[in-house]
Amino acid sequence: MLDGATPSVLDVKDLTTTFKTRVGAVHAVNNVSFNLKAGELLGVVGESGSGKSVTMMSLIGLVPSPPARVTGGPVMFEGQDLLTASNEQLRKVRGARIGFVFQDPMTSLNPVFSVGFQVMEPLRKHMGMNKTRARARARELLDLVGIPDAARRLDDFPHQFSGGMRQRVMIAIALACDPKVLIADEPTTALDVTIQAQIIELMKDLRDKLGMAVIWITHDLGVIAGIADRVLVMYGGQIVEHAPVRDLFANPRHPYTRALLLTVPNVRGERAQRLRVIEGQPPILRAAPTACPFRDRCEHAFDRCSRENPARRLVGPVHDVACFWDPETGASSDV
Amino acid sequence: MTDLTTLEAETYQKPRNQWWDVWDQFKTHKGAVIGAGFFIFVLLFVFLGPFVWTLDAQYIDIRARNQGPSWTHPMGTDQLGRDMLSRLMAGGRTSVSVGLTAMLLALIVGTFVGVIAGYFRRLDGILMRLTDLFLALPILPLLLVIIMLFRDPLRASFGPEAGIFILIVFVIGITSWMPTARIVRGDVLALKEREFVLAARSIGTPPHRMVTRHILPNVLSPIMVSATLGIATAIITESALSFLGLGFPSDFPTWGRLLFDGTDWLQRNPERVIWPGLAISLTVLSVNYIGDGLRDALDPRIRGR
Amino acid sequence: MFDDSTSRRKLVSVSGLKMYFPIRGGLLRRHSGDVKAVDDVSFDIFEGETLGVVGESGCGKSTCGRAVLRLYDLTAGTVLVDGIDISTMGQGALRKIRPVMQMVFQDPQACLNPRMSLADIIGEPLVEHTRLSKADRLARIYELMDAVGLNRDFANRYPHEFSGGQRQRIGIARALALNPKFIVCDEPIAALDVSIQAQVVNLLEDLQKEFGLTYLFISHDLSMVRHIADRVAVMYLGKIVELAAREGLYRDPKHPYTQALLSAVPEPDPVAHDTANRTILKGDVPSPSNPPTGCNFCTRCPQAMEICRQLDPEFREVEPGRFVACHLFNENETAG
Amino acid sequence: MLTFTIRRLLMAIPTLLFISLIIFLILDLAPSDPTANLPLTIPPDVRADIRASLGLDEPIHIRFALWLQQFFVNEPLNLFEHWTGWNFGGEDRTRVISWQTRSPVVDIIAQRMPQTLWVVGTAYIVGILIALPIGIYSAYRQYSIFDQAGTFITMVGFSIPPFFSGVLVIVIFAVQLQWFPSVYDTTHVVIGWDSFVIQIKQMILPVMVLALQITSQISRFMRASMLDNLTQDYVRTARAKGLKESTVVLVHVLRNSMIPVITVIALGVPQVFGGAIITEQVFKVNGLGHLLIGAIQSGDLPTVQTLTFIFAVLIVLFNLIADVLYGILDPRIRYD
Amino acid sequence: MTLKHILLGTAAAFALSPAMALAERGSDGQLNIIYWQAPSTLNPYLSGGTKEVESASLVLESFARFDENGSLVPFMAEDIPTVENGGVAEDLTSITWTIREGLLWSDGTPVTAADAVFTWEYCTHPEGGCAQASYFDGVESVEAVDDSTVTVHFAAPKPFPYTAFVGSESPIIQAAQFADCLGAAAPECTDANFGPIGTGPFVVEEFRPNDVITFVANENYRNPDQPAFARVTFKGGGDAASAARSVLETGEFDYAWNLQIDPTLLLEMEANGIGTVATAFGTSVERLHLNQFNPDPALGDIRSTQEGGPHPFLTDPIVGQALSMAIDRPLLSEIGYGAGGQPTCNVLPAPELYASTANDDCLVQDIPGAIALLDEAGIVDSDGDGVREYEGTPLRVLFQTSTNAVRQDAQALIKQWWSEIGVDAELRNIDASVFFGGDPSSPDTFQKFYADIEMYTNNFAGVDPEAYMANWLCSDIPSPDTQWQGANIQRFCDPAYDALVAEMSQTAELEERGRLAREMNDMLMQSHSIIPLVHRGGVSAHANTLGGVRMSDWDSELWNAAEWYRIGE
Repeated sequence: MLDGATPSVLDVKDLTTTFKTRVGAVHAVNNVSFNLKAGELLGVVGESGSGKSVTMMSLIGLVPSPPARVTGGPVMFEGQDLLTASNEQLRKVRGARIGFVFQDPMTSLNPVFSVGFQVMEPLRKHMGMNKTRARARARELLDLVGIPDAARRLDDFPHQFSGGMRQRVMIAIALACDPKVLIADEPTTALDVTIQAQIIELMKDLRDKLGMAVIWITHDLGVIAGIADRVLVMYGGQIVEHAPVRDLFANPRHPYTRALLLTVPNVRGERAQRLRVIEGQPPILRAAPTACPFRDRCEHAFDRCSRENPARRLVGPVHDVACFWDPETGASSDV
Repeated sequence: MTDLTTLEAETYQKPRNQWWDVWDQFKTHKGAVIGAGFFIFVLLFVFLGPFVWTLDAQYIDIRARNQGPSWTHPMGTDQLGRDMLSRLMAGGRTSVSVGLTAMLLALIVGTFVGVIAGYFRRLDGILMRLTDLFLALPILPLLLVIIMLFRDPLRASFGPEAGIFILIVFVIGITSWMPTARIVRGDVLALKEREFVLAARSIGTPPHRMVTRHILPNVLSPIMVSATLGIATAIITESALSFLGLGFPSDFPTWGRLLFDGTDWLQRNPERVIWPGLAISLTVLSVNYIGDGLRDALDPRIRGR
Repeated sequence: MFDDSTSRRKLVSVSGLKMYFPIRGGLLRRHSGDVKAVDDVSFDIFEGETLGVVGESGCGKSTCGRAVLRLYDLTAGTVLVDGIDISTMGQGALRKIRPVMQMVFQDPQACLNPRMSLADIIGEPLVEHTRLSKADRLARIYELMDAVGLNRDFANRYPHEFSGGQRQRIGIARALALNPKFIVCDEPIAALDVSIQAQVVNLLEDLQKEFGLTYLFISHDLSMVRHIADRVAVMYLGKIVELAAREGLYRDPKHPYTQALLSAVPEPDPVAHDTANRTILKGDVPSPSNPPTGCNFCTRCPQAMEICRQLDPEFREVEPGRFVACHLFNENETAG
Repeated sequence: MLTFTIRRLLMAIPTLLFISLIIFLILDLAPSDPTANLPLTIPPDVRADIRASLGLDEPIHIRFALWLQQFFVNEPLNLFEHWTGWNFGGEDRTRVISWQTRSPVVDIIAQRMPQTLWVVGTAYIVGILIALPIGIYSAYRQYSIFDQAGTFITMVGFSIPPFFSGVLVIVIFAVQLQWFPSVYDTTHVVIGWDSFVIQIKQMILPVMVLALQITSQISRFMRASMLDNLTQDYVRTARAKGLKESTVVLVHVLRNSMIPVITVIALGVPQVFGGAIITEQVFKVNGLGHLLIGAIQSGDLPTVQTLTFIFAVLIVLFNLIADVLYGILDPRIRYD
Repeated sequence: MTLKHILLGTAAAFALSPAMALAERGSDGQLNIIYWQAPSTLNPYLSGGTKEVESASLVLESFARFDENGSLVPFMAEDIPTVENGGVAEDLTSITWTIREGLLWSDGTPVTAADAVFTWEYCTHPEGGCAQASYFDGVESVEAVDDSTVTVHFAAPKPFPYTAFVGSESPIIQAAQFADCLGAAAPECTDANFGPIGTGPFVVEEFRPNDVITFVANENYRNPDQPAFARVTFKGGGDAASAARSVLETGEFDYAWNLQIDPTLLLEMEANGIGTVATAFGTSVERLHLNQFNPDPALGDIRSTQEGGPHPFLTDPIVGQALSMAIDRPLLSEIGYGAGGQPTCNVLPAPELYASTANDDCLVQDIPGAIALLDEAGIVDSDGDGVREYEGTPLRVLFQTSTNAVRQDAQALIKQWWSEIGVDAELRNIDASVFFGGDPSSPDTFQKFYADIEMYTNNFAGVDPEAYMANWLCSDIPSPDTQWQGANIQRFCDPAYDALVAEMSQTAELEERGRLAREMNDMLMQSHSIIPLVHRGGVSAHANTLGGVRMSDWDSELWNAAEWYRIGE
């Protein structure tokens, strides 16, 4: 779908985020590197705690610091390193050049301000629009995201909207200033399937129409399969596999990706008698990882996995995996 | 996790008394530990102090009136030559006891009303109107009525000092439970909607155990806040009562009373207000910090963090 | 009703269940309307089976589950559990029945009292309904913890120290404590991670086999319901629109809503996605306090006809063991 | 919203009647007496005459009924006549007469209202204006030095009774520094800038003492409320929009945090009207608090009765206002 | 002091005063007075309180007032009527006053005899509830002989006829202003009650009940040079200490009344040099009453009454004497009242004529003597608990008084002294409004006396003690039958005493009246049912720039405010 020649809009290198808590540090994100190409939809899959949200929030200075500490980098976006950028510069990027959509539309909108006010806010802040122009633009935006009777609903409050409509409002806010990148953090998780389908369609449309790049964070492989161009699989605060979407589903390389695909039941096709299970719990990283974070739950784990943290290695043109085990040969690259 | 085979019968810990966990957490709150330390010091000072510093708080040495600090009277003397240090101890004994018991009473009444009002919808309206009523009551006439009706029976049954103590605690208690009731009710209303209450209902937990087991422990934190403020209010209210002639016998010192009596002497003998003033403020402050620490320590969510 | 109904015992029988929440308004707080959360629902659950209930949020599926356990006072209808009519029973008598029927809740965080240790939580039903000694009770708690796969070391920890999956195990252990026959699982996996969902579902299946449990499994996750349920009821706006055995329903959904619902489920297969011809419903679910006249689904139905806006379709058996409430399946069926 | 308000207002009537009855009974039981302050040289029979002339010998139910009529019919009519200049011919309407001053209680209250509002009202506003920033900043920088110091000072402020702090500021600012007067001149009229400055000067000390207490309480509430809201998701959304930190905190978080605090503030307003008895006493601001305590001490039943009843009305009213404000500030709350 | 003295003093006082105030009317600007208890009305007939009477005394006057020596000074009258000048009838049944010539009300109308007659009618109206009705006791009628002559007729010979229309407590009010305010209508005349028209040096400008009064100089005042002050602000409220502070430390006020605070503090404040503390002695005595009836709570409703029986030990004069001997009166006086108090052994300490000297032994504390006395009487501590027993009853007393810092200190001191002689006291203080309230349903009034000993101050108005001494008649014992009214608080009863009271009411000769009064006083003292402690004076403070203050405790402290002036800076 995309070739290597498409320019990157966002280039992340060695991003690391640690949180200081009362009982010690939590290494939420460890040396994450990836890039985002113009107009592409990058899916990020992982369970809660895998660091997928924190990664994206760290990029743009949205993790509260303290307790968080973001190191590594650079994170290049439009010619500047976001990690070293001042707060002022970051604010100019946030909401204007990079839009955000969060998981829970119930709580992500401020309950005491009208929807119109919240949509107009970035317009007035970043585009310097006056009230009338911002209001007109806000109406257009609500129209754009498919909210019926937009003009009237500008003065309504979030609680007067259904979940799906609220998420549309969030999207309108994120798109208000024509961002180059839209980061959608589990935007459909809290929604019903029929509404989820609506939102996914909407996002696809909008991307085609507006041409921005999208990072779509989700735990739902079904959603990823339907929408993403390229996929990052995260586990234990790092990227364990990275591939174009078809490649990933057709030829998953990491044991975690494979297991994940198997645990999900299906509404169509064969019904498994018993669900496959990944035993155990995802790890909480108290120290910088020195071993494979998946080793305790991995059926292919061997000595080296607990001695060394596997680096990402290329297994295809744009397909890399952080694992010592090779599913094709079944062999482990032990030292 | 499902790997049951690794479980040996002997390896698991017996359920440990949760108060140890509370203590472990409490220890990590610096302010609370200092507060607790100071509060223990206050308790020792007022309850054991008189055994060390044996001057009688009531003894009048008229020749030694209005003295500044000296070796014989480290905190000076009052206008009748009574030793301020022993008066501070004796006063503290009363004030701390009154403060703690009155606060407890107010908390119990307030929590009871709040929980009942929040939990049983039908009683809500009437109980909240009752709270309004108590807020609107003119306290002073109410006190006069109470004193008139109950002082002599109590004095007859418990003796003059204990009788007055009960009376004062009762009076402060029934006139200061309303804010607690309001806050607790609000919290209970919110808690009632939480799923674990529904879960308990699905088990068939009867209402009274629902309240004691599920509601009460979860409204601890507003209660703690009320408690710390309650102690201060009780200590000060007690002094106002003495001032109005409704409190303890006049020669019976309390911190509030010492502070009140000392106010006129502010310019001449400033130590007469400084000591009781400090005693009240620091005690209240220490209780506040203890409350903070306890609130954290009693909340398992914070405890584990 | 069911062809093998004679061979299997109805453990739970619900008929004409209505659960209205009154809306009061005006100066005197007069009753001015109702939120019809559950509006005339009937179904049976056979011993040992799992009945799945699917539907979108607000369709009344959770209310239905709770009403079946008499956590609410019913507006109308009867509920028979184990042959006993509990629909009008007093709280005291109900308390004696409680051990038979238990519930597993949606949010494992919210359904556990944060101030109680795990042992206390699991032990609570035992305290309420048995007279076990402290030691016996602890033994039973350990037994339950073993059964749901919780380390016995955790007995005096608190809910917040556990992950979502473990919390759900606690909730399940609590439900199992009194050896119930019937468990309502109210979205037990909705709040869990994908890899954990499978663990919990497997656990539920294992327990069902081991203890012969009967489940009412409420979920919005069609694929999970397909996995676990024997029969599936689809709810929309307080009503069951379709009730059928699992295979039939998923292979050949009859009701337009069921069809749309199934079609909306994203497939974890990029190829299938590209070829899928999906029905995307327009608009939102109407408010249950003000449902449309006629068929509840008529406002969003891609196949709505004139009659749908006037007449509420009857919930009828269109094939043996298969019930649909849709005008498309009236007398002279011309299913589209 | 309107019907909610009206309904609550209607409900307030029986509440208030009940409260007034209770107050009346308590006052009647209370042992203080209008002749208590007369010199002992006045012979008992003269005292008895005075009591009789005050109508104290009537049975209680008659006095209550009379009071009700005077307060609810005569006084409002009188007030109405006074405002409009109309006359309903009720020259001989009896008004609520104070036993102590022998003048209509309502007139005295009207006379006292300004100084109470000036001093206690200003102190309340000043206290709130100081408390809010302290609370906001303490929460924003939780556990910082500022937060710790704020906690310390507010607790000290809370635990120092005004009979002490009042005298302390008098000794410092009136006696030693001679900056401000120690006695409040209630007859002072503000007519220009100079007299305004004098008014401000004489208000500073009492306002300072009262504001310390008010600040202590409100800032604790504000801090707690801010802490609750700072962790909400919408704060992250606001930041993600690229808003300034000050906008995030002072617009988004503050507006939400104010909701419970506004309620607390509204419920505190009746206390303002109740006056601050001790502070008024110390600075001789003869406001409503002073009036009440004086009336109680001299057994002036009609005044006490009227004042406490007005106080009860204010409590009920501000309860209602708090509810309504809650609804206005929080669009999620809608009362049918 | 004889009546002759009183009259002589009058002339002297009058001769002195004009010399002081040389300034013309209103030339000294503003006078600030602070009373920490605020007046609730300016009609002294509707409220007998000191604060009301004194504030009203700036406006309302009577025929004559008492100066600081207790001498009568004519105010509205031309002179003081006496038997000698024919103003008082030989048979002592009438007194005739002549109104000063040309006397005008502040509204410019002339004062006539009809005003005095009206005043009498006003206060004696049966429905009026007049607080000063006792001043008209025994008055049969008041007659307007002509426009400027008023004769007061008494029903019986009145040896001391200077009650009606004398002193600040029975001033003359204007008939025209109060015409519609007779009887039940009295309280409703708010405008008149709050702004009475008088003949005094000042006129009410604004009256705020219980708060502040502003006065301006009376343009029609009889002395064209007076008052020196154009305006008076009369502020009420607060407490004694802050009132003292505002005169003696901050200088915001010129005059502060009734400074009942620790004398040490008062002295210290005075040392600032801004103001002066002034004291005047009247007849007030702080005293202990020893209940002669049994107040045991076990007796229920009949405690402290005749039916309850005599007190188990306080009826024995030995006990009372020992209690009295144990008290160091000079010390009590010094620390409680300073210059405002003198130790006394008499319940009737003044005027001089009536003051007995027979009991002055008690001025010296004698604890060993008290111990010896008790030991001799066989009242000893038989069970070793430190408390003596009287025929098996331990000497434990409940000692009550009203709430007041000075009284509480005195209580504590007395408790300690008594403990040294083996008497245990439990202290109780009761809010003044209850203690003095006289509510028959309250157990805490001083009349009910549900305690063994109680302490308070009593006095008598004016200079004649007849009515005061009649307090201790057997018939005046409070009891439930009389709704606990009655002034014989300690329940003293002696027929011999009653006889003396009767005799005094028939005696006109001053020396003889003095002897009778002293005899009654000594009789009370020797019963040891009442223990006088301190002869209390009024303590006030005035700024050093305020001249002309002649403080009197026999009348309003402000009795001569017309003569006050500002001393140049």
